[in-house]
This record gives sequence, C-alpha cells and structure tokens, in this order.
Amino acid sequence: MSDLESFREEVRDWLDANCPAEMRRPMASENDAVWGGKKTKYSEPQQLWLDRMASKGWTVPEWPTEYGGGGLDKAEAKVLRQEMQRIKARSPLQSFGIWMLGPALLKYGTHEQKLEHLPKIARGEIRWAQGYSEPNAGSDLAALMTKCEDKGDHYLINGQKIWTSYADQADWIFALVRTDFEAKKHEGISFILVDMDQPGVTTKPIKLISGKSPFCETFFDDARAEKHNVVGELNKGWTVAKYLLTHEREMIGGMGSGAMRPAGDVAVQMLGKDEHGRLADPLLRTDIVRLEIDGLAFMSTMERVSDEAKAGQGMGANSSVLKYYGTELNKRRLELMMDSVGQDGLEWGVDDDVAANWLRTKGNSIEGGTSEVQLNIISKRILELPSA
Amino acid sequence: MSDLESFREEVRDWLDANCPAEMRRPMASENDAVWGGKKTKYSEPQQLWLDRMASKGWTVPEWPTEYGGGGLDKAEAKVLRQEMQRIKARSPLQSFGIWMLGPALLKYGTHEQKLEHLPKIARGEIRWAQGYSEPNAGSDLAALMTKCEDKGDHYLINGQKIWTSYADQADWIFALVRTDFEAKKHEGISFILVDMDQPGVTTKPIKLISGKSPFCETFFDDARAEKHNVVGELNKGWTVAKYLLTHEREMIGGMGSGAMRPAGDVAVQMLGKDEHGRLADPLLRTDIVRLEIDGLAFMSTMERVSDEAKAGQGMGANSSVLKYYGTELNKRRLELMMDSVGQDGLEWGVDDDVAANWLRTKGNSIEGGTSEVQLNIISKRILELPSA
Amino acid sequence: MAMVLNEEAGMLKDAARGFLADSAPLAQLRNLRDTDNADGFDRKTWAAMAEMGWTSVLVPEDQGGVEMGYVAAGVIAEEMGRTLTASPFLSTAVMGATALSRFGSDGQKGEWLPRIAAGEAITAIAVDEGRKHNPSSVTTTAERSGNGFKLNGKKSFVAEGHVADMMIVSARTAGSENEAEGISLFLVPMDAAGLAVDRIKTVDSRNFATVTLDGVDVTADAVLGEVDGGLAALEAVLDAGRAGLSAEMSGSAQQCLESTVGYLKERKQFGQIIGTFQALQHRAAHLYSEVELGKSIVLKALQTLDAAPEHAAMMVSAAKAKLGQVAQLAAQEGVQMHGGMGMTDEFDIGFFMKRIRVAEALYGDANYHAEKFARMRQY
Amino acid sequence: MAMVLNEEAGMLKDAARGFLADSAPLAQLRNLRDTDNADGFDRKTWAAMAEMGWTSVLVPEDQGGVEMGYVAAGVIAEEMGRTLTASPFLSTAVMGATALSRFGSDGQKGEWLPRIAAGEAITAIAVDEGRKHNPSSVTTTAERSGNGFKLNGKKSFVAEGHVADMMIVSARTAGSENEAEGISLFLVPMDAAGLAVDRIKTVDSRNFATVTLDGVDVTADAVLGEVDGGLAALEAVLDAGRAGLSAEMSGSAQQCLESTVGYLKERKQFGQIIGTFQALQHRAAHLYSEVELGKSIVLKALQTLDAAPEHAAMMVSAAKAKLGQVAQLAAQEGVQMHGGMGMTDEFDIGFFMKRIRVAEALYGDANYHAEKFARMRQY
Repeated sequence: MSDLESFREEVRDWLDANCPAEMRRPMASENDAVWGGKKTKYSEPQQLWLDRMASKGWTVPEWPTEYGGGGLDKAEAKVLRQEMQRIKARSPLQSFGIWMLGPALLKYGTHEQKLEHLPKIARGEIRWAQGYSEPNAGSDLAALMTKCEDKGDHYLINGQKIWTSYADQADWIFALVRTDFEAKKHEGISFILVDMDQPGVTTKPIKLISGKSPFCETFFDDARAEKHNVVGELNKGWTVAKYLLTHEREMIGGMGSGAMRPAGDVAVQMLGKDEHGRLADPLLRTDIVRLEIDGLAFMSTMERVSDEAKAGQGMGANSSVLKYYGTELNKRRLELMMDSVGQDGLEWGVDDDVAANWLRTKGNSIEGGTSEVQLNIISKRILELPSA
Repeated sequence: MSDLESFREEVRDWLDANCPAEMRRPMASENDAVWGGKKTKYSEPQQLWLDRMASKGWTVPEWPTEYGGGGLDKAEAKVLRQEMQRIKARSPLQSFGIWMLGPALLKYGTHEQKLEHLPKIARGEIRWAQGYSEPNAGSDLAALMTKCEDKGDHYLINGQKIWTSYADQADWIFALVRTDFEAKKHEGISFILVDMDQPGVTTKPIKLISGKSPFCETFFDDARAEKHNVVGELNKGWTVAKYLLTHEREMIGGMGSGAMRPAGDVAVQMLGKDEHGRLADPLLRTDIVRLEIDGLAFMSTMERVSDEAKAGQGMGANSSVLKYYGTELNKRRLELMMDSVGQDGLEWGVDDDVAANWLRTKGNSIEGGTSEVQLNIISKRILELPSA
Repeated sequence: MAMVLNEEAGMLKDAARGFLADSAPLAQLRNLRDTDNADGFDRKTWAAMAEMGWTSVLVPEDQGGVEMGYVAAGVIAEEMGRTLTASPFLSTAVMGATALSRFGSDGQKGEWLPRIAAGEAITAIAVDEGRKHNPSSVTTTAERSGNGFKLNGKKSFVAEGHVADMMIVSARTAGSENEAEGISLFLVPMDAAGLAVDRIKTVDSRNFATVTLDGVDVTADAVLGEVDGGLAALEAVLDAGRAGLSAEMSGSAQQCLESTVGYLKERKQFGQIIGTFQALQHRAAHLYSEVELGKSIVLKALQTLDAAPEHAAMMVSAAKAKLGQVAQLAAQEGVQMHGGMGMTDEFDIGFFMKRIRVAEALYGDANYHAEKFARMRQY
Repeated sequence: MAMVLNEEAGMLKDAARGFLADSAPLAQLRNLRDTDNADGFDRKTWAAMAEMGWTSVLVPEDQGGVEMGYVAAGVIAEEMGRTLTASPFLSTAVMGATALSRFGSDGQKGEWLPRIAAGEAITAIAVDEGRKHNPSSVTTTAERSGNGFKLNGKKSFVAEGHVADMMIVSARTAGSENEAEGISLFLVPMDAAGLAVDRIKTVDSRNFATVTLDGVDVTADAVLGEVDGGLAALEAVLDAGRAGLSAEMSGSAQQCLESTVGYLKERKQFGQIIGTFQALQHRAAHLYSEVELGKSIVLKALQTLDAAPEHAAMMVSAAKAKLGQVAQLAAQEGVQMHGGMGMTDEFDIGFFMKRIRVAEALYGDANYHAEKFARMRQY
C-alpha cells in the first residue's frame, strides 16, 4: 500500500471517529457557518469539530505544523478534501485569516509574526477583517488616506475604511494605511495589523440595495497599533496588497462558474415547456441557451487557466479575465433567473430570496476591482496597449 | 382654389406633358441614375428629362431662380415631390453638388461664386466630388496635410485625398486643404474648389471588401486653383466643413431607417414557419424581433428629431445619435439578413448580392465620422462630460 | 401627428416635474418604506394630484374629467418615473378610467368616473394568476347564481389591491384555462363578502396584493362589457396601463442617466474626474442614445392610443418591450458606474433598479411583448 | 484530462505556425483569388502538408497514418485559421478520415485511407440541399438497382466538391424528407457517370460546388455504414468537421485580435496613438476575454472527441455556437477598429470577416448549434 493510500485510511478512520454527526449535514443557512473569533458563540458540535480539526492542523492542512498547520503536501491535502466530501463533512472554519491574511503572512511576514498570528487563525481564536477600501478610494485603492503616524513606540491611526466585511464581528483587522504622505501614491502605503478591541476602532454596518449585508464602515480615531505589526517593509505595503488582490479576484471570478442550478433547469421548472419540449418562453430560451454556452466556455477557461498554471504556462493577468467575465456572467445569470421566476421573484424578505441574490450580484463586478479596472489591466498587461 | 392647389394643377399638367415614359419606371440598377457631368453620356430620355426639369429650376426646387433654382417655398416643393411620386417620376439628377456643395455655397459663398457654380450644378453640367479625408487623417479630419500654397495669382496644391466618391467621373472637386501650417490644427484649413481637368489631378479607384466601390484616391501634384475659388474666409474652411459634415451625418444615419424589406418578412420567406406560425429558426426569430422593435424606436426617433427641429426644440448633436444608432442598426440588420438567407448569401458576384450589401454596411459606421467619433460628440456636447 | 408635445402637454410636464420634485421626491418613497406605511402611498400627495386634475386626465368631461388623453397621462407617468412617486395613478387614473370610460355602462360610468376624477375612489385591476403575465390564462370562475354571479379564485400581484375601493376582476364564465373566449370582467367592491386581500412586500416597496375570492356574489350589473367577450376590453385596459408603465420606465431611465452622468462629473478616481474616462463616456453616450429611442417609441405609443386606440396594440407592445430593455440597461449601467456607492441603500440609484424590475414584469415583460409583437407581425 | 496541449501537440503547433507563415500566408489566398485559380488551393502546399503528416493526423497507423487525434487536428486547423490557408484539410484529413476510419468497411478503409494519408486523395462531404444546414433534410434518393443503388438529387455547398476524388453523399433509401431514419451514406467517385459538379464563387474565395446526381450508379460496396441508419454516422463525421471549423475560427479570431491590437498601437489620430483611447482598450480587452473563452471551449470539444467521441455532440455544438459568436465579434471589431482602412480590400482584415461568415454557416450556424444544445439539455 502506498503512503498516500495508508494516509487515506488514516484520514478516513480519524474523520469517522471525530466528525460529529451534526457536522455531516449540509448547511441550512448562513448561521451554520463557523467563522471563529471571540465575539460569536457556536453550538457544541460546531466548536467540537473546529477544535478537533484544529488539533490536527487540518483547518489549514497545507500550512507548516509550527504555525498550527497540518504540514500536508498537495496530494495529501487533496486526499483530506476527498475524504471530507465523502462523508459530507462541513468545512470546520470560514476565515479571511485563512484565505487572505495567512497567505500574505506566510509570504511576507517575519517568523515572529507568523508564530504570533497564524496559530490563532488556524484554531479560529481570532477572527480577521480586511481594511482596504476607503470612501474616496474605490477602484483607485492606492489613493487611500487613512493616516498612520509613528509615535515612537507605537503607531497612531486615523481614518475610515469601507466595505470591511463582518468587521462588526471581527477581533483584528489587517489594513492598508498611509505611512508616508510625501511619497508617490503607491510608495507610502503600509500593511498593518490592528487589534479592534480598543476604543479607537468602531464599526457601523452598511445596508445594501440587496438588504442587510456583512459589510461595515470601520472608523479609526486615534487607534493604536504595535510597531511589530507592520507586515513586510514599512511603505512597501502595496506589494502585499497586490498579492492579496490577485487572490481575491480569483475567488470572486469563480462565482460565475455555475455551482448553482443551471438557468435552463430553473426556467423549465418555473415556466414549463411547449408541446415541442421547448421552454415555454421562446425569447427567454434564446437568452438562456446563450448564457449556458458562455457558462460552459467560462468553466472550460477556469479549468484551462488552472491547468496552464500547473504546467507553468499561465499568464499573470488571466485572473482579470476570470474576474471580469465571471462576474458579468453571474449578473446575466441572475437577470435570467429573475425573468424565469417572474412575479414570484419580486417579493421581498421571503426565504430563499431570488431578488436579494439578484441585487447582490450587481456588486460582484464592483468589489475586488471593478470590471472597468479588470479591463484596464487586461489592456495594459496582456495586450500591452499604451497609456495616454 | 387656393394658390397651392392651382400650383398643384400646373405641376401635374407640366409633368404629364414633359416627363418621358421611360423616366416613370423604377430604376433597375445603378446605371439608371443620372449624375450629370461632362464625362458620362446618358440616354436620350435621361438627358431630356434632366434638361426639361433644369429649365424649370426643378432639379433644385428651393434654390433661388437667379442661381438656376425653382424659387419654390417649402409647401410648393412638397407639392412637386408629391406629384412626381404620383407618376413615379425618377429624380432627374443625383449630385453631390446639390446635396453638399450647393448648401455650403448658398450659406458661405460670394454672389460671384454662386453665379458661377450653382447654375451648372442645377443643370447637371458639372459633376462634383468631395475631397475631405486623407490617408493619415481618418476620423481626425482636421489633421489633414494637403498643402495649398499661395503663388500670387493662384494656389498650388499638393497632397492626397481618400474616399473621394466617384472622383474618377467628376469634373470639379471641393476640398479641404491646409493653407497655414503654423496655425492651430483647425485654424489653417481652407475650403477650395478645384477643376479636375488638369494634369496635376489624378484619381485611382479603391477596391473595398464588398467589391468594386465608387471611392477613389485623388492625388494633387502641383495642381492649380484660382484665387477666387476659396469658399468662405481663407483659413476658416473648418466652419464650412463642419456645416457640411452635419448634413452628411444625417444622410448616412437615415440608412438605418428601414426603407428595406423588414428582416422578419425576409426570414419568413427564406426559412418558413413552424406549425405555430413562428419563424422556423427560434433563436434567429428572437434576434429579428428585437431588431425590428429597435428599428421602430429608431424610426420614431428620426420622426421626433425632425418634428422637434421644426418646432425649434431640437438639440444640435442629435444628428450624432441618428448617425451612430442608425448605422449600427443597419449593420445588425444585414447580419440577420445573412443569417436568414444562409448559404445562398455566401455566393459572390451574383445579382442582388446580399453579401456585398452586408459587407458594405460595415463602412456605414466608419464613413462620415465613425461611431466612436459620434459617441465622443454625444458625450461632450450633449452630456457635457469633461475632457481628460 | 407631429412627434412633439403640444403646448398644453409641455406645460403639464413642467408643472408635474415641479410638483413631484417638491412634494413627492424619492425621499417620500424611502420614508414610506422605512416607516412601513400601511397605505404604501401618501394620501396628501394623492389629494393634491386630484386637485391638479391628474386623476381626471382620462375621464370624459361629462363625467367631471378633463379628458386630456394618453399623451398627457404619459407625461405625468414619466415624471413620476423620475421621482418614483408611489401612487394609484396608473391603476386608477389610467387603467380604471380607461376601463370605465371605454367599456362601462352609463350606470357604471356615473357611479365611478366622477369619484375617480375627484380622487375619491381607487381602483385596481386583478388579472394575473400565475408567476408570469398572461391575461388569457384565467381559472378564476364566475358562475351564474340567481340574477348575478358567484366568483371563486385567486388573483396574484394586484397593484394597489389593498388600498382600492373597487377591483376589476377577470373571471371565466365559459371555456377552459387558456381560451380567449369565455372571459368576463366584473366590477367588485373591495368590501364584498368573501373577498380577502393580502398585501405583499415587494422589492420596489410599492403596493401589491394577493386577492382571494371565496364565493363573492355580484349582481348582473357588475359585468363590465360583454359576458364571455371580456378579453378584448381587458387587453385595451392593459394596453393603457402598459403604455403608462412604459412612460414611467422612460422617466426612470432618464433619471438614472442624469444621476449617473452627474456622478461621473463629480467622482474622482486615479486623480481624475471619472467622467473623463473615455470608456465610461462611450457607455454613457450609448445609454443616452437608447434613452432617446425609448422616449420616442413611448410618445409614438401614447399618440397612437389617442388617435386610434383600436390599432395601438402593436406600438404599445413595441414600447413596453423597448423600455424594458432600455430602463434595465439604464439601471444596470447606473449602479455599475456609481461603483460601491451604487450598491448602498443610502444612494437612490438602487431604488430605480428595483422599481424598473417590477415595472418590467408588470403586465408583460420585454420578452412577452416582443413575442406578442412577432405574432402580430406574423412571424 | 488537463486542459493544456501536451508536448507533442505543442511542437506541432509551433511547426504549423512556422510553416504556414512561410509557405501559405494570407497572400497565398489573395493570389489564388486574384488569379482565379482553377483549383482554389495550392497543390504544392498541400503536398508539403501531406509530407509533414497533416493529412494522416486522423488516419490509423495500420493504414499508413500517424493517428494523433482531434486535438492535433484542431491545432493544425487553428493555425490555418490564422493564415486562412485554403486546403482540403478539413474535408479530407478531418471529415474524410473520420468517416472512413470510424465507419468504413475494411475494403473501404484499405482503398481510401492510405491515399488520404499520402495526400493523394481528396474527399468531400455532400450533405446539404437547402440554404440552411440540416442533415436530416434529405431528398436525394438512392433506389436499389441491380446489386447496387441509383442516386438522383442535388447537393449544395459541397466543400472541395470540384477538386475531390471521392464524395460521401447522404441519400434517402427510405422514409420521407425530414425523417431521421432512412438515410444512407455512399462513397461516390467523382468521375462517376451522371455526376455533374459546378463550382460556386463564394465570398471567402474558397472551394464550394453544387453537385448534381443524375442517375449515378454505385455498387452495394459503396454504402458507408448501415443502410437506412446513416444519420448517426453522418452526425459523427459532421461533428469532427464542426470541431475543426471551430478551431479554425478560433485561430482566425486570435489573428483578428492580434492584427487589430497591432494596428491600435501604430495608428495615430487626434495626435495620439489610438490604442491609448480607453474606449478602444476596453473593447479590445473584452474581445481578448471572449477569444480566450473560445480557445477553451474548442480545446474542450477536441479533447472530448479524442476521449469519448460518442459523447462529444453537446460540447461540439457548444463550441461551434460559441466560436460563431466570438469569431464574428472579432471580425466586426477588427474591421471597425481598422477604420476606413479596414474596409479596403488591400488590408487583410476583410478576408477574415468573409471566411468567418462562411465558416459560421458551414455545418450549422451559431443558432443551429445553440438550438441543438438546448434540445440536448432538454429545454
């Protein structure tokens, strides 16, 4: 038996013994997701499952063990995923710490920073928020003005962040701040970690057109940060930010990939077919089939980009193509979904609210770099068209 | 009987007596059009009809009689058009002189210039070409470089024009030339009239993707023009040009107006219907119905713009909307026409060549100011968006 | 007919714009929503509209109206589309007045039209039963019972249902579900026994209700138009509503465009006013062109309703289909060009996106009307 | 299967691009057109292709081929799409080889495949009879006659018809016009008595012909596959051709994009390189995205043909539909962004617009395949 096969047996046995039955059922609502942190209490099985997985380092299977990870290689991590899927085990932990800050710390953090923060992320002890955007620096992220002053033994931060998801439930925030107001726009920015449990940090939820949202405004009024909490070099935070933005782009772009029910099936269920077996609304049918073909081409592209990257053939800016096309596709899909459900979809505040989903998708092509910014990137980096 | 009614009787009697029977049949091909000029011989009825109409001044009914026109007012001119339509009389004369140079001369020409040129236009004696575009000044018309030097008693012209329609059959050309190379781009241009019957002027036809075309390149090598043939002020030719461009824009935009057979009817004839009475190709049907609705909205807009102009409510840049939308619509229409005729439309060089029409429409959104230029105009003049 | 507003309509337009901007701006709708207002519209504003003659714009003079016609009604609806003013204007002054003045008996006219004109009665149209608009799909029944009829069934998405005094209900007196023949229209007072109204909360924060008819008794006098032959009248009433909705959507689209262009002139990114970015300029210019086309076809449809209502169906369907496309484009481009701010409830642009979606679905969406257009064009 | 070209296919791609750029650039097609070349393709180039193994890319090794599969065939077609090289590659090396190797008897294989591999035989597929592609609409008849069949009918738009040595003809042995059952395929030598070929001049300056069969006698050995059950085989052969055409269109779209981007970097207007105009940048970037999606779905379709040809129909239809849209967009944007120059015959971009239109129509246009896709998806 190969090492991998014996690893699989081991994983299977462990999961069997340790995954609570409640954690093998599909999540029914957002409330079933575990995000960790000090401010939220989770159910007993949720907490148990998180603690057990964390004890193996399997909330972050590929991170090094010294930072609370599982130390698995790619193949082993895949086995773990497969075995979890087999028993329909839920993910033990959702976390911006895992998805965003972790990779940045692993790449740019000092050993001390990693030791301090990564294990708490892995165990779900500390919940992180992201502080990038500002009201007057939307697509133009680098125009940020949140001021971070060197006060000798600490930094003093003043300013405002917007679109900080779940900031009202987070314990710490990783933020881009301006540490040099004289330098060129991209060169005076630092990437800093700030404890939110202090009077100088307050949050206020943002209501969206789609209703309640995880987004907040976060205000810094004489907030304090320790000097060792700058990640990467001082004034070189833009490098860290760019690295993370590419990550984010791929995550959002992936939303067009059609994990949802195909639009054609929904439409047939809602509207029925004519006697030729065609969807009863012939014009909607035209739009849906074109959407589905584009969706197939998009999924093939996701696959190709990923396989090319593995083969070392990838192009850097392709994440912009995925982000741009994926989010625009997703908007089209939800428009057609609205067309399919008709008046039923216009009700507000009901369960499984199509309208809220529809409105929410409109933000996909704005957050994480607007479609316009992605097109700029494609035009500059891939097509190498000149600037004015 | 009102004056207008007696005028109608008079017109009717005259047309009845003077319009040759051959000139009451629809034109079968481009060869049936009479463009006048010294280089082309026309059939006897063609020439007779032209001469008789010209003798009444009715080739240009609204021009003053002293310049060869009919001196009619708008209402009378409409009566003339109606009576000609009634007996299906052909237009006696196609002419860039009538459509373009004439209005410019009437507005900007001196009395002497009008006396010299307008009657010959009205009688079809002189055929005119338009010399605006240059190879390196396409959309950016004012970047033109054809050089016009003051040689004391005359001008000397050197340079090249492109897209000069029918220049190989024309006698004179009205052209934009640069008379001041020091001035700002729009300020050193003059509008000049040049006799093409001289060795310094040569032409060469341009072959288009759609096949043979009326377009030519026109070359000036030490060509000569008399000093009194500058229209408007020296170095102020751009004013005259802009006036004419607005005219041209409206002419081309109007091509989307659907004088052609509706796309839906063509498709039904070509592809037939299913048992529900729907066009047999359901996806093409979707595209066609959306085109037809857009076409109806476009025609309503043409009507509205014209009625608003009459009521003094018009906006100046609306000709850009018509040009932009009309030509894009026309391209869509011909694409759907190609879809409808299928393989029959792919033959080349046959009579009533759909493919050639389809390809020719691609130029509609380029000539007379590209779609991009129209969008610039709308954005600047109507929406008043700022320049970078 | 010249495609321009005559002087009277032009004055009405200016007056409407001024009144709505002052007395019923978008903040009013926001407030109605945020306070969970029980009526879902402002009765004071409605009374002022009646006073200005808006409720009587389609009521004949001999019934106390001013009978200005559909172009005038459209002008008002268009201006309401700019402020998203919530009111029963469409259901009452446009559709209710059309139904009664064109198809009502003398008695019905006398009973309702003066009250509509005076702003004292609100009417609703109960047509749909399924999730998509389909006026010939009727399962609500009206069985003969004594000298009158007994109505049973359920109507969905009835605009102004919960504030109406009277409702025009389509019900089947003969034939089977999708047959054109056998449909009749009834005037049903909302306080009739057996009638239940459930308000629905909709995405546009406006007024819709589900109406259940459980053995509702009406007299023979309650029939509007011909028994079994009600579909043609219903379509005529719907066409008036569709044209009015198209005008409203045109106004909303114009407002989206204007707000967006205003935002483009103001917002800075990358050290520049974003309105200087040519890619956005061209999209705004394209949107402007589409909005202009929308205005034209709406005017055409309204003029046709005035001049030859019996031939207006095709132009009305073309207008509703075109405005569905144009207004949705305007809302989508509006939100996108407003960036993150456009996603917040704080900004107004989202209200337009929501109302336009509802207006799009109401009385047939763009696909429904394009399909109808194609059938009328016989392909 | 990983969505990348393996090393072999990658090398083939480089070799093909180099060869075509040197030996069969677009100037070759222009020259064939301008000299009214009787063959409509360059026989020397064709011989060189055969020498490089392109003609045998789908011929089994035991028949003298190299059997590299559909991804490899697609790589060649894609590169030909970049140069618009005229050749019987698709009709012969892709469709002819597919037909014979998958459905031919041993005798048929032995007769034709080695000659195809060697570049010595050209084959054509005669399927359509009307103006739109429809393989089940067959009125050409094959009546039993002695031991064989007698063919009567007319086939339109037969690619390479006038230079082929043998033609695969669909004809009806039973059933009526649009029935799926009753269609049979026949291998008909082009020199058969009663067979007349008329070349048609087409917009793409390539090779098409109308073929008339007037009592053409064939033996029973001429039947390819099953009598009456030929439609499934025909569809499989067509799918190979459709995938190849999609690959060709992908290559053409890529070339349009690259030429256009090149032109944008070079052409000046208003004192600026036009590639600095953001509106054009965004359109080029959108086109790039579409072209990338096109490449992906073509690769997916080709890989499916290699891995599971019996399940490839849906992916092939999706690819042909998507590439129809993408390639036409590329040609249209290409011509528009080239401005007046794009309208001249002197520039190459118009050749792409023309060929893409023909490729779009051939073996089913985007609407045909989207319709087929929807039916396979059961809606």
